[in-house]
Amino acid sequence: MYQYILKRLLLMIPTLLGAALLVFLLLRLVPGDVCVLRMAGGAGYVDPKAIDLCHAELGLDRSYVVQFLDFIWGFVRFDFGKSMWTGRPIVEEVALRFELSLQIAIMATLTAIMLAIPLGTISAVKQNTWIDYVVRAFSIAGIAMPSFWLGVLIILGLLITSKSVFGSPWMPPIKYVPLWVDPLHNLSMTIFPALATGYRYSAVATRMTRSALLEVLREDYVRTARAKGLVQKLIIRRHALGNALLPVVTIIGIEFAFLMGGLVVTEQVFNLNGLGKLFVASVTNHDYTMTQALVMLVAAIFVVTNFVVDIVYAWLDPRIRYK
Amino acid sequence: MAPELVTIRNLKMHFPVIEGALFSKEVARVKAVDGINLTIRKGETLGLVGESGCGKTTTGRCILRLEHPTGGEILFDGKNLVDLDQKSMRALRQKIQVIFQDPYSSLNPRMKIGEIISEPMKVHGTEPNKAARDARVAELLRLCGLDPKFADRYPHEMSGGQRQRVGIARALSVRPEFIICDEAISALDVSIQAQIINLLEDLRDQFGLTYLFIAHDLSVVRHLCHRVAVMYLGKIVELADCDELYGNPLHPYTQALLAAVPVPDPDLERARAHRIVKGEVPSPMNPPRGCVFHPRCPLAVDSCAKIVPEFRELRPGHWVACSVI
Amino acid sequence: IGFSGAPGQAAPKKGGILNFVVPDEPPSWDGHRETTFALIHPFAPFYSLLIKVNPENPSSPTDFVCDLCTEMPTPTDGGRTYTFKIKQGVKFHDGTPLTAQDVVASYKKIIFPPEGTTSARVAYFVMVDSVSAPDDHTVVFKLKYPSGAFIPALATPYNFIYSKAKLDQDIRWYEKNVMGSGPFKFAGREAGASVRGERNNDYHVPGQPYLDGFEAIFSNKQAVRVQAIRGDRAAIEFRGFPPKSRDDLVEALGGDITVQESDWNCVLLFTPNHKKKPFDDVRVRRALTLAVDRWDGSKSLSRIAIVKAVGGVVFPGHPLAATKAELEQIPGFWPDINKSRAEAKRLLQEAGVSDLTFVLSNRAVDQPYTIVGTWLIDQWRQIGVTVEQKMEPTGPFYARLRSQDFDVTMDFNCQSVVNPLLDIGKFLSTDIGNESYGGYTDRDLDKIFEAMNRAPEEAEQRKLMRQFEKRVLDEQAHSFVTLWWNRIIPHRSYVKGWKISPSHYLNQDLANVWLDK
Amino acid sequence: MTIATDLGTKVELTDERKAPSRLSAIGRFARRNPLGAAGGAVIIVMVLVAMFADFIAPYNPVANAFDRMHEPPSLENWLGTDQYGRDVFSRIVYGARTALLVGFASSFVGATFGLVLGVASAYFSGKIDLILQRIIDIFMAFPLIIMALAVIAIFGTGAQNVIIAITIPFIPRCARVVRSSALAIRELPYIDAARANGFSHTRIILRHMIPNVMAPFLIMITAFVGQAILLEASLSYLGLGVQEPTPAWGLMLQGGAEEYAESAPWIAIFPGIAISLAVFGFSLFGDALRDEFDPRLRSL
Amino acid sequence: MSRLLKIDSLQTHFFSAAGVVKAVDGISFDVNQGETMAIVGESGCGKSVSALSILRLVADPPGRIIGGSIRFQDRDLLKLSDEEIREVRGKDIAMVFQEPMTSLNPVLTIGRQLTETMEQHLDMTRGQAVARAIELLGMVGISDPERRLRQYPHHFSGGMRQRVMIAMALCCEPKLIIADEPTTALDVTVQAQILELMKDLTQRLGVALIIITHNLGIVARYADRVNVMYAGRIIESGTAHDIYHHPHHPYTLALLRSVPRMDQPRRARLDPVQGQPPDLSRLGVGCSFQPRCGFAIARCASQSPPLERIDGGDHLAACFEAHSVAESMARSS
Ligand SMILES: Nc1ncnc2c1ncn2[C@@H]1O[C@H](COP(=O)(O)OP(=O)(O)OP(=O)(O)O)[C@@H](O)[C@H]1O
Ligand SMILES: Nc1ncnc2c1ncn2[C@@H]1O[C@H](COP(=O)(O)OP(=O)(O)OP(=O)(O)O)[C@@H](O)[C@H]1O
Ligand SMILES: [Mg+2]
Ligand SMILES: [Mg+2]
Repeated sequence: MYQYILKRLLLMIPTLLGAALLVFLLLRLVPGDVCVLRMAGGAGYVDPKAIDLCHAELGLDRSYVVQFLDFIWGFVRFDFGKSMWTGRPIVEEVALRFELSLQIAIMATLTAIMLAIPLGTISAVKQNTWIDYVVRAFSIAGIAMPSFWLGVLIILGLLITSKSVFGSPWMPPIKYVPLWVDPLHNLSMTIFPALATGYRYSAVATRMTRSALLEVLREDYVRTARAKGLVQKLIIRRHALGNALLPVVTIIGIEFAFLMGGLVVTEQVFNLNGLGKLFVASVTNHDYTMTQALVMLVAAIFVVTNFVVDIVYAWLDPRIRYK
Repeated sequence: MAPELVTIRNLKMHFPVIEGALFSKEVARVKAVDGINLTIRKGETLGLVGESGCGKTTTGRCILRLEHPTGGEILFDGKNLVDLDQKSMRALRQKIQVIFQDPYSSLNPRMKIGEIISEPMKVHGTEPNKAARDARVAELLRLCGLDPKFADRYPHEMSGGQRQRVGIARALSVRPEFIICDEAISALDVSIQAQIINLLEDLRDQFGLTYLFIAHDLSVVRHLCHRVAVMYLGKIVELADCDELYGNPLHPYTQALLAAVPVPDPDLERARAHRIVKGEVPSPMNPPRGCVFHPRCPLAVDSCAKIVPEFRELRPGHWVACSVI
Repeated sequence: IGFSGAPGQAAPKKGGILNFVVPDEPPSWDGHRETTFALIHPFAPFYSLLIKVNPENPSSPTDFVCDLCTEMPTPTDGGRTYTFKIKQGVKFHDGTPLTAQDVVASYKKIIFPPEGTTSARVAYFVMVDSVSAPDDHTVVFKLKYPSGAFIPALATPYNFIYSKAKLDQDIRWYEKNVMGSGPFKFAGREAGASVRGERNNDYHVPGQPYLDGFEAIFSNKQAVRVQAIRGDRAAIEFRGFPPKSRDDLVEALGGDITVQESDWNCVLLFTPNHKKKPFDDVRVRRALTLAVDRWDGSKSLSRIAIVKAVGGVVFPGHPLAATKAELEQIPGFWPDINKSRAEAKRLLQEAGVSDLTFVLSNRAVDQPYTIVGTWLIDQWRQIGVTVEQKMEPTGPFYARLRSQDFDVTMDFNCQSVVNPLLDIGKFLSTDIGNESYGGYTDRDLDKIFEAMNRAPEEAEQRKLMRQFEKRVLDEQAHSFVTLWWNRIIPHRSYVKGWKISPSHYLNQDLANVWLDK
Repeated sequence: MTIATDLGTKVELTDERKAPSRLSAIGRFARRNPLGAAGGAVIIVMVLVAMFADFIAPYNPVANAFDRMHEPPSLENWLGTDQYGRDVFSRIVYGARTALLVGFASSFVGATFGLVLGVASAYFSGKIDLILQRIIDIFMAFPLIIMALAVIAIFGTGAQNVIIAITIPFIPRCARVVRSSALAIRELPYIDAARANGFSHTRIILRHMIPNVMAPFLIMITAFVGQAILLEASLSYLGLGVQEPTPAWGLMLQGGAEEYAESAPWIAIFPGIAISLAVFGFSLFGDALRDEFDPRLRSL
Repeated sequence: MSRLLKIDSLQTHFFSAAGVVKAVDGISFDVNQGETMAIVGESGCGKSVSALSILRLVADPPGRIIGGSIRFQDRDLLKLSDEEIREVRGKDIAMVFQEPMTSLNPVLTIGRQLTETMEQHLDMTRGQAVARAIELLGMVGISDPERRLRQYPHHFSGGMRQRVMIAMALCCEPKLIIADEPTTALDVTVQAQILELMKDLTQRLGVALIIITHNLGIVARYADRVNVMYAGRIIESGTAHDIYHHPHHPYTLALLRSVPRMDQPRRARLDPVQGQPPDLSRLGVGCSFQPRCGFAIARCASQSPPLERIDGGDHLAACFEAHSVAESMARSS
């Protein structure tokens, strides 16, 4: 088992390295550079000397190979350097946003799980009945609605209903405060985006639960369980769900990883100062160091999540456990 | 005696068991075929029997060069297939054909029967002209007991037995000399099996074909084959003429195998004593030392666990790998 | 220039935190370097200026008052020397005293930036010869020639007074730190989310500021900002909302919302690339401006965008601005649009490009760029020209302009203190004009500019200005004015003391703002 | 020689059985999968609307009409007008074109590249497969939108670049799914038969493997179209997609729509519904296709 | 011997998109206490569906039992409530399935899967159930049962899994075990082991056994009575001796003739059953074997022959020409 974990950990390296190389090259493909943008982001005169100086200061005058090695070496030491845009340590810039994104991702994932597993199960058990159709339509509607649209509707709905109920319009806070500082403020801000994205993401997991369960329900061992005279509830819970959850776990894991960086649009709508927004900003600003760090963060979250999923998988599936 | 068509010498096929995608390491080897010797003469049907996983299919795949053997040589018409270059191999390929077990997945579901049968002719250029190919397809279909109209059908529009006939027609299309039948009838219904067996027999007589007939149904093998080789865990444990083998099995494994086959006659069956061999076939990943059969062998003595038995010719044409008898 | 709405007249109350929303976070915190209003709104409250616009009359282009000086100086030496007396007892937030040395060090950084630093407004001070401090309470500016542009330049709200000690320690210290003498002390920042200030009890204006503090919250979606005010997550946004949002807010909140409006010293221009065919042909360029119905556009667009006034190159309402009658002489401002369009089509035909297609490079900002751009495209469609719009974020957009990689572009001319003589520098030949991207060289035009700047009399200036305007918009058809902006600030009525100005850069130190809660 | 030749004639399929099978197959599909059929209907309507936009749309979708700004739905403007006075209905009708263009172009190109990569990867296995898989892993580590944003940053905005931006992240996703099907097919005896016959790699890939992974390929294309429409809308919302005045649904939701969401809700509601309906249709249809073809391909 | 199970005119049809598949079309047979009864027939003739129908395990939809009765110990299983039939399943009638590889749940331990049945039906505590499970595993010849209980199915070979399945079937001491091709997936040597074990145990415990197979050899060795199925019907039924030595239905006869036999001298050619197995969704009137039958007469095409006693005995056949068939058999042997 330890060996398995170790091997899995080692396997992350090439993916991360590849991601590093990819983002490094991609960034250099983007026309323009951070110094020009920073020195002359607006209209007006650009002093070429100042730009050169800026290049030198940021190390952009070095060869790509050196820059890449520097980036990797920093990454290995967990030293992400400073943002080329603001000149501040990346860790400082990212910390709060990471916290926010993580919180939203966790809440959205919980929402998704809480919706998906019961809905998917009902839908599979009642396959091809109207219950099934309603559940499927409900969950697909979640994917079909553009998230920003849903967000705008939610905010407007809140403003309008609160006005008619309390007399003054209420909207979720637009500034993040960590959960332990002011839980009420925090939750009233995060709950809506979490619900909206959670609903959205539950669609995938619901569908997965349903089809996995349908498949499992056709398996021989479920027939065996029925032939043994077990009650239906027990068959679903112990025999079918146990196996059907395996692929669901994978999907949820991947979705979780994607939620960490992929909420670009939702963040805009709810004014969440999260990683997605930062990513967009740093790409537009050609902030190489920040973009690289973010990409590595997202990639690392992805591989780590995958790793955790594999461990959970192994824990759920004895066939892998002892390999 | 007819000349040798295929000669297998000390053929080994060890599959590495690889773990880890990055620092992939061979953690074990599956000795699917572990040093077998066989000859198949022209016009002869050699039966290859043995239990699941003993390496029958692998042997066939090595001859077809679908696997690259770990060691040994396979002589076909005097040419060693193991180290033949791609080009010469391609030329030889039309002489060696194969019929697979599963009539459902051995035909490309997206191709019409006609295309399936004519494709090898087209690629090998045996029949460069389309009209000639179509005529040959019709002829082959008729030969295999199918209506030539079937050429326009897709495989899913046919029954299992009919598909197996298409498989046979495809194998025959390039006029091979040697056909490997890997469990060619096991997937078929009992009532259909006999039809195919008869067909194979007829074709053999008509074209002087040589078969390697891989099967686990001992009674079918007895019906169809001239000589029979019994495999166990990657090795050949007994090889003899058909009647000799069935009438006078020497190896304890062969005896157990024959004893385990019930015959469709209740009076006979109930009278017959059953010698049931204990245990199950071990994994080829770590086969027992010495004689691979010794853990299950009723005759085993201490030395069996140590000494690998020699493959001896105990009687003329009857070879056995057992050191006790 | 005018404003509507009634800023409160009652006695100011103390206390409270002002929350306001800002569309963007500035890249650095150094006002000398940056040009975006996103720096001014959160950071101006931390700093004092030498002089500033009168917060009680911020609409006036000429009403300046002292901030750190004791009185507005009268120039000596034929208008070439200005001597400022610096207030005594002013303290930086760290307790160190603020002296003339600090003022000089700050202006030196602005006017003569040492190597390795950038100053965005060097060009404003071309007339300055030297700046010095004969003693700790006196600052002397010596000019190369007398210029009406000097005092407005001095009052630019970006000219924060920094501490000399800090600058000596690290000339770029202020890029990442705050330490000024303004009404508010820096109280913290959350990356990408907000900047907070708390009352500076040692502020050099007794009694001010009234607020306990403020929080500038960054939010780049306009809808969010509007809703934030509606849901009282913020009280005000200082850039400006479109008319519809104003109406929505008033509709939803009634008396809780106060609206202040003003003409805005910003204008959207569109400029063909003279280096690119067929825009090297003056007929084609003229056709482009002729197609645009500004009079109707003003009526229509003022309902959906933050633009309103029709004007020439000068801020409408300014004494130097063209009158309506004068304007109507200029192509593109003709009262009869059908005549204009017919002429435009004729010109295109003549130039052999009657089915012209091109790309309009625009800045990816909704208000008012996208809207005006989309409107322009429809205007051009009506003379048979097909245009595709290409929007880019600010940085890449300006990079494109500088490298002159565009067909026709739309950008803006936006200044803080209204100062037409300097403001029209945008239209000069590309090699001279600081932000002129058309790729043309027109020495005659440059000469008019030069003459105008040295002309002592307003009448003379006005005459030259008409010549300049005619040359830019008509004869040479270099670059075209669309509509002037209109600033609409709907804010929570409890925000008092803040008065709208024609620039979103001005009057932002919040010293006199208070909350009536 | 006596060979049974009477077999074929007896099991012969009569032609009357084949003829009605097309129509009745659709009917059966609809009965078995009513949601999928509903999705299919939405798709058909959308395609028709896009094809005949010129005849359906009552107004020029880009013509401003400032005398008719923010008109609520009425007989003249069925779905109202937007802030430029443009007819919302006409813009939605023409927007279907943009949506389908972006959707089909990106999903088709993306899925085709993915198909070739996936099949080749599975067929050649070994080192090639390993390297390709690692590369795909890397691409898969990023959410669709992030990849698309990065591409937009490189190529800039505009319909064409939006298509590229959506295509690129689709490639690895398709390759992965196709590969897993192709791996299974690679092990099937008919591939062995082809190899045993000495067919060339190209022939085996083109004639024997690719036709047999068409099911996942088709499913993927349908599923991708929906995703692409949504992604295009998201990019537009971020200001990085198709640009004004092109009629595009995502664009119609951007900027103005939010501003007028309350006072002129029709500007935002109808394009939002159009997007949802289109994505809904494609998702349902894709799901149904998956159920029909291969329930194992669920992880799309 | 008393009658344990009596099936009468059982009909199970599948209502699929392609049409109605008459998988089981009116079969009747009895099983006595302690008796071993075999059902033979080629693939797709309805053997498994018959077996599943007895416990009402046919997937619904698409399958439905549309007629007949299944009396087990004087209760009609088809009339029981869901609750009641569940009590019968596993407790009174147990099943052993064909695929030992997939019939066990891969994520539950062997112990769990064994004990849950007992907990369900016998109100045993966990401890009692475990003790019994150990005993059962020992009985089916699995060594070291205590350790084995904690293992998962993938640790077991095919033969061992089938032993576990047998143990599972025996755990509530049922009256009847239905074994659907219990050894088809196994190697010949293992097949013999498993079958001997089953025979031994059922005899010792007096359990009746329905064994389903298409292997005529197995039937010959183990079955007391044999039912031959063809296209959803039983076409011949009798003692093993009767069926093998005096077949009265042309299909039985053809089947016996078509297989090569080890107990007989090699034949030059086999006599195959001509033609193709029928498609159960497209059966016409008349005898379903008629298209492949060498004995067919005009009547066979229009009338379906009923299953009738041969000479008033326990031997039944559904053929108008039963006697010619028997004569033909007698002549050839
Ligand atoms: N590609 C491979 N990689 C690893 N192991 C393999 C591979 N192919 C076959 N084996 C192993 O080699 C052994 C022999 O396999 P083979 O298919 O030749 O057996 P067989 O005698 O044909 O069995 P069956 O009767 O089940 O067809 C088996 O244990 C199998 O698992
Ligand atoms: N779920 C189903 N839907 C439709 N038809 C079915 C279904 N299950 C079984 N059938 C049909 O019922 C008939 C009888 O099937 P059954 O499984 O009983 O055959 P069998 O005799 O057990 O065959 P085998 O020897 O292959 O196990 C077959 O023709 C089959 O196609
Ligand atoms: Mg095999
Ligand atoms: Mg069966």
